[in-house]
Amino acid sequence: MKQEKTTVIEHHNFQGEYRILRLSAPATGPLVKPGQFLELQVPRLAERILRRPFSIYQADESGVAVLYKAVGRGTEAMAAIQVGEQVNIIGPLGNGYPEADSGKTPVLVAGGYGNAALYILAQRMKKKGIAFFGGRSEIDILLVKEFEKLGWEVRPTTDDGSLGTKGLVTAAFDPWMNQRGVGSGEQGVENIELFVCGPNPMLKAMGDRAIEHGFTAWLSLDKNMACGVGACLTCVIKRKTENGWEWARCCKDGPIFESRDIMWES
Amino acid sequence: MKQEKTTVIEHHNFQGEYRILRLSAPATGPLVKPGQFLELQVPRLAERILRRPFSIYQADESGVAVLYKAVGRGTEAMAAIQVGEQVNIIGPLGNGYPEADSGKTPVLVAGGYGNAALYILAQRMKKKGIAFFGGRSEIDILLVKEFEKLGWEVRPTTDDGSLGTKGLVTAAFDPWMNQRGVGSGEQGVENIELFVCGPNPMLKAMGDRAIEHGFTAWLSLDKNMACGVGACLTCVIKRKTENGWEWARCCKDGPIFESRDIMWES
Amino acid sequence: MSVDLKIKIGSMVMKNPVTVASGTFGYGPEYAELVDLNRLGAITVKGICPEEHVGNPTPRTFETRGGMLNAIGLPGPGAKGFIKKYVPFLKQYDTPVIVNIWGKGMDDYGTVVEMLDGEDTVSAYEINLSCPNVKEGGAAFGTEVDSFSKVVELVRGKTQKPIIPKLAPNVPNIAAFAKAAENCGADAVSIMNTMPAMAINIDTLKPELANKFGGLSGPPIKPIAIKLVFDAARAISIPIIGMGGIFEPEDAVEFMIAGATSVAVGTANFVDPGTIVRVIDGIERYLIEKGHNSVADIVGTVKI
Amino acid sequence: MSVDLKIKIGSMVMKNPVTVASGTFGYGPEYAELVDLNRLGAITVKGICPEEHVGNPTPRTFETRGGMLNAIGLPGPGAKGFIKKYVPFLKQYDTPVIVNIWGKGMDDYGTVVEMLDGEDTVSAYEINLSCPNVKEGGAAFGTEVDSFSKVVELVRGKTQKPIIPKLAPNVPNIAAFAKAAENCGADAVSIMNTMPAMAINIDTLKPELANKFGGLSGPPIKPIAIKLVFDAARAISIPIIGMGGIFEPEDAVEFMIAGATSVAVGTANFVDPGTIVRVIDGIERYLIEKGHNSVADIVGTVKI
Ligand SMILES: Cc1cc2nc3c(=O)[nH]c(=O)nc-3n(C[C@H](O)[C@H](O)[C@H](O)COP(=O)(O)OP(=O)(O)OC[C@H]3O[C@@H](n4cnc5c(N)ncnc54)[C@H](O)[C@@H]3O)c2cc1C
Ligand SMILES: Cc1cc2nc3c(=O)[nH]c(=O)nc-3n(C[C@H](O)[C@H](O)[C@H](O)COP(=O)(O)OP(=O)(O)OC[C@H]3O[C@@H](n4cnc5c(N)ncnc54)[C@H](O)[C@@H]3O)c2cc1C
Ligand SMILES: Cc1cc2nc3c(=O)[nH]c(=O)nc-3n(C[C@H](O)[C@H](O)[C@H](O)COP(=O)(O)O)c2cc1C
Ligand SMILES: Cc1cc2nc3c(=O)[nH]c(=O)nc-3n(C[C@H](O)[C@H](O)[C@H](O)COP(=O)(O)O)c2cc1C
Ligand code: FES
Ligand code: FES
Repeated sequence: MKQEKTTVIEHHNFQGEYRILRLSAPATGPLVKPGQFLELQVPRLAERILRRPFSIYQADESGVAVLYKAVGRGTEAMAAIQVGEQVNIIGPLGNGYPEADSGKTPVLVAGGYGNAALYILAQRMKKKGIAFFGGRSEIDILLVKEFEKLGWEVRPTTDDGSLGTKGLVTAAFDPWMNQRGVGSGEQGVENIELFVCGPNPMLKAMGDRAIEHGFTAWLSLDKNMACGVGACLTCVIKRKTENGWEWARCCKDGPIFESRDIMWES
Repeated sequence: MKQEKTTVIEHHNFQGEYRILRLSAPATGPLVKPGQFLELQVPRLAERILRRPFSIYQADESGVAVLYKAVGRGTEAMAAIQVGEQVNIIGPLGNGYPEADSGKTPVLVAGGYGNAALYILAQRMKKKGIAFFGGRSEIDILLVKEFEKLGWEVRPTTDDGSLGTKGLVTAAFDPWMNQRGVGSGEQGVENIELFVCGPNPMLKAMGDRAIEHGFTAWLSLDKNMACGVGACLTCVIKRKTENGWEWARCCKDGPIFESRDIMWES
Repeated sequence: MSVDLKIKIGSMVMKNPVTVASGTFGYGPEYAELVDLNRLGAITVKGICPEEHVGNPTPRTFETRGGMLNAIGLPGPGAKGFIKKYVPFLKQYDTPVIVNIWGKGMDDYGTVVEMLDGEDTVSAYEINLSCPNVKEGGAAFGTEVDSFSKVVELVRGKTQKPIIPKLAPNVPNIAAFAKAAENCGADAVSIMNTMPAMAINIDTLKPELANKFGGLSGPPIKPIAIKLVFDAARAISIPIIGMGGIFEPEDAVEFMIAGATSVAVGTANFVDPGTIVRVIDGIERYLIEKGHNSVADIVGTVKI
Repeated sequence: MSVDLKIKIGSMVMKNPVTVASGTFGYGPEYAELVDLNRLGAITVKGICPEEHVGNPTPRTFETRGGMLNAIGLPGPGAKGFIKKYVPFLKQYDTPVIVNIWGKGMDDYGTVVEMLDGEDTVSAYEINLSCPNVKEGGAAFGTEVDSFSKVVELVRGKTQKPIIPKLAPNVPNIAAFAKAAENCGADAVSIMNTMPAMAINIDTLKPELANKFGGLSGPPIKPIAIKLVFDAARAISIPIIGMGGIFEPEDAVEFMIAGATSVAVGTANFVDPGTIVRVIDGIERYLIEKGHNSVADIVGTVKI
């Protein structure tokens, strides 16, 4: 974890309302594990003071990149960030995804900016598998070619059917999962390992399936944050313990949790 | 008085730390009298909400211009204003200078941005006279050629002697005043009319001389403001009345006051 | 679709729920070139006491992060001066006038009402019991339930017009003051006055205000005001005029959902005189969008 | 030129006047990778009560204009948990530790001190009598002088270490609480806790915080805090730890000129963890620039 004054190297529209921001960050870049995130201080963010958390989309020795969508005040103000200007970040933060189990088939499931968060994971995983990407429309399905270039099979779904299967991500995932069946050895569903990043209902849907069918699902939780480092106790979720539950901080103990550990609140 | 969403036509360095901002403001421009001012809402002024007051440096049917110096948070943030962007103004505000007395010799006395405030007055006055401009250094003496082009005689003074007489503006004004003498008819000092705009000590020095020697001096007072329209009672000064004094609002009852009306506070 | 923006404060009918915060809009004429005074639900004028009052020395205001401090000190023309200088102007408009009143001592509150009550143009009184910027007593009345109640009773005895005590924010139990106001026959309460505050210049070591202290207003205090309105609303059934940092229509709607029947735009007038009309239009738009017919449909609807 | 940044709170020596506001810096380890804990004057940890406490449901914070609301609800490991999980870590540093304590009832305040007092690592207690976010009582203690005094006396009876009651801002008479603290043997007071506040979502009609209310912190409250520190400083002669919206060194200096001997950085940690060190260095620079030798030279020097 570093606090670094970075310089903007690249900043441009990517697709639809998604933008890519690349930062020269030699202190932070080398430390990054897939699934970790940054707390970014938005320059010229009028009337609001807190940092905004973003998954790390790419990282190397020289820096990091995030892929973000303008959804509100902060992310809209980010559009004005210029190449060459300074951006203050804290990162990498959070636990990140664990090493993939080499005996299992890795499966990525993502929605929205979740694709971005999983890209660096996909890059660094030795074994390639299958990726289910959901979105409202074609414009919300990101990076298909990039994942394919890495050797992943991509199965998109869209709410409006403009790309891939029509429906939620489960509309593509469930048939695939059912086809594999339970208890069929290497091919069986208990032998897949899910890496999921997306909106909470998607996380929960995938977590429920994991528990029901006995496979592993690593879920990246998205909770509003204030400090991002574990100090303020804003971003807590209920994590199961032997006798009940305890609060776990998404920013520090997460954002990645295994589906069996999470106690979903209604 | 109008509130107008103006468009920036021109914005550039003028001299030293002084900048010129020209706005397309067809509702406001035609109403302007010399000595009036604007309340300008600084775009992207982080953490501060109030408008900033600026004398109107130029005005015509199509708009207005201000000449300003970066001295703090607001005026520094103004540097980032781009040609083409929107700037919200309220103006023209204040009483402005009265019609000059055609029987008298007009004399302008200014310091700092005061030159700018007097420029539109000089332009519109039929009779031309003499102008005393004071500043710290050569770089602070603005618009000399422009005033000369209008037919005014300009006598600069600088604290460091880099231009004109060395010293305060009084170092040039006093000898000139004394030379005219009292009671010498058309040439006498009681026959001059001063229009002064500058820092308070300069205003007071000129006001004192006006009272002592029996000439008229119109002083443009600079008091911190909040509303600019006379509602909040922030910008008050003591104005003499028959029995004592009353508060007068610089933004509404001023900013121009005759020297005899002002009760200076220590 | 049409919605009814009308509300009532006692016998005073406001064509919409939006007024201005006393002291931020002068006596009416100051903003008349920029704001159509006929659009307002009511005009609330700056504080008036029986006699002319000179107020504080300058500097009287200071800008802080996101807001401002003021210690104007209630200068004003007194009741007679107000009637002479401003009533003829205010008469021209089809908008009720709320006169904010204050006193150096208890008796003044009665005296000023006696002096003003004959004027038809005066539609209601807002009783300032909470100005942090005058030494004479205003502030003390507002933070002790007993003296607070005495003033409200005194004013109640002097007029049939609606009376609206304005509550101080620096108390742990705003509900007690709201309840006391209701019990003493008030027609509504205003919440909130500015928050006692201070700023010091670290070079001169002097307070930034000549009066040393002042009141904080503007966006910084909105979340404090929302809480106070909410607390008071649960204790009383008379209307609340909510204020504190209203800059956008959404702020006004938030106050109403918290329990305010009416709202006042204050510091925002200095920033954008168009705020009042924007807020009125925005409330209407919100009601339409959410399918409501009247202001009452949203007042106090916070789900807890 | 060299200046002495050292200050004392009772028997506790701080190498500089800067600590952190309880609840904004965890228990120490959270920021240890970003901030050199040896630089701090003291580490103030999040509120601890005798037993483990679960705190409030989420959302627990909400961003407002220029600041934030929180209703964390004092979750924590309890006294035993704190000793086990955090004392070994805190021992490594050459920085005194102030433990912020609270209780669901009066007795808890005594109990938690009894449980912690044997630990050398615990240098002082800050007594939270003013948390707006727990139903159990904290807040009530802080707004009535009698119950406030009882708690302070109780704690005083249990320890020789410095005790520092933390005062609530939503009272009209902070000086009375400061004086009561001094009379009951407190070594210092902390001013201020967050300001009770609320925000409501106008689409869902639900409060933005699960707890409904929360406390406002950050830049919006600074002018309020400066006034409270000033008022308290004129009433007492024990030191004050000033806090509320300190983001820049100049803010800290302003608190000290108003009367604070020590200052705490709170919400600013979330925005820029470098704030603490920047504030320490900035205070030193200010003292040098103004030709002072020690912190005491500027404390309470406001010219009024
Ligand atoms: C660990 C983590 C990783 C993230 N990674 C990315 C990423 O890679 N790319 C990306 O585009 N976004 C990402 N986000 C979400 C991003 O942080 C929010 O979009 C951003 O904070 C919104 O800020 P804003 O000021 O634009 O929105 P605001 O004006 O604050 O809010 C706008 C809307 O977004 C909602 N919102 C605000 N914060 C969040 C949040 N954390 N989660 C869900 N909804 C929120 C608000 O409730 C509101 O409805 C991530 C969030 C977390 C917690
Ligand atoms: C009627 C009037 C006309 C003016 N005309 C011009 C003009 O034509 N050109 C120009 O450059 N400036 C003019 N000014 C001054 C201008 O308004 C201030 O420079 C500006 O408000 C400073 O804002 P800031 O945010 O940059 O400074 P701040 O950060 O607010 O303050 C910086 C410093 O300037 C001081 N300051 C702030 N406001 C004023 C003020 N009104 N008068 C004196 N000192 C102040 C502060 O006390 C502080 O020391 C005028 C002021 C008035 C009242
Ligand atoms: C410059 C100024 C002057 C004020 N004068 C008065 C006054 O005369 N009487 C009064 O009751 N309140 C007065 N107030 C308080 C406001 O009416 C209002 O309660 C407060 O400013 C909060 O609203 P706001 O945040 O929208 O400004 C004044 C406020 C300001 C900023
Ligand atoms: C997230 C958060 C948690 C807090 N928790 C505590 C706490 O446990 N005990 C306490 O006495 N104060 C607590 N506070 C109050 C702070 O210690 C401090 O008094 C207040 O935030 C004002 O300072 P600031 O504006 O610098 O944040 C908390 C504040 C915040 C923002
Ligand atoms: S955001 Fe502060 S603990 Fe997670
Ligand atoms: S600035 Fe408000 S009255 Fe002059």
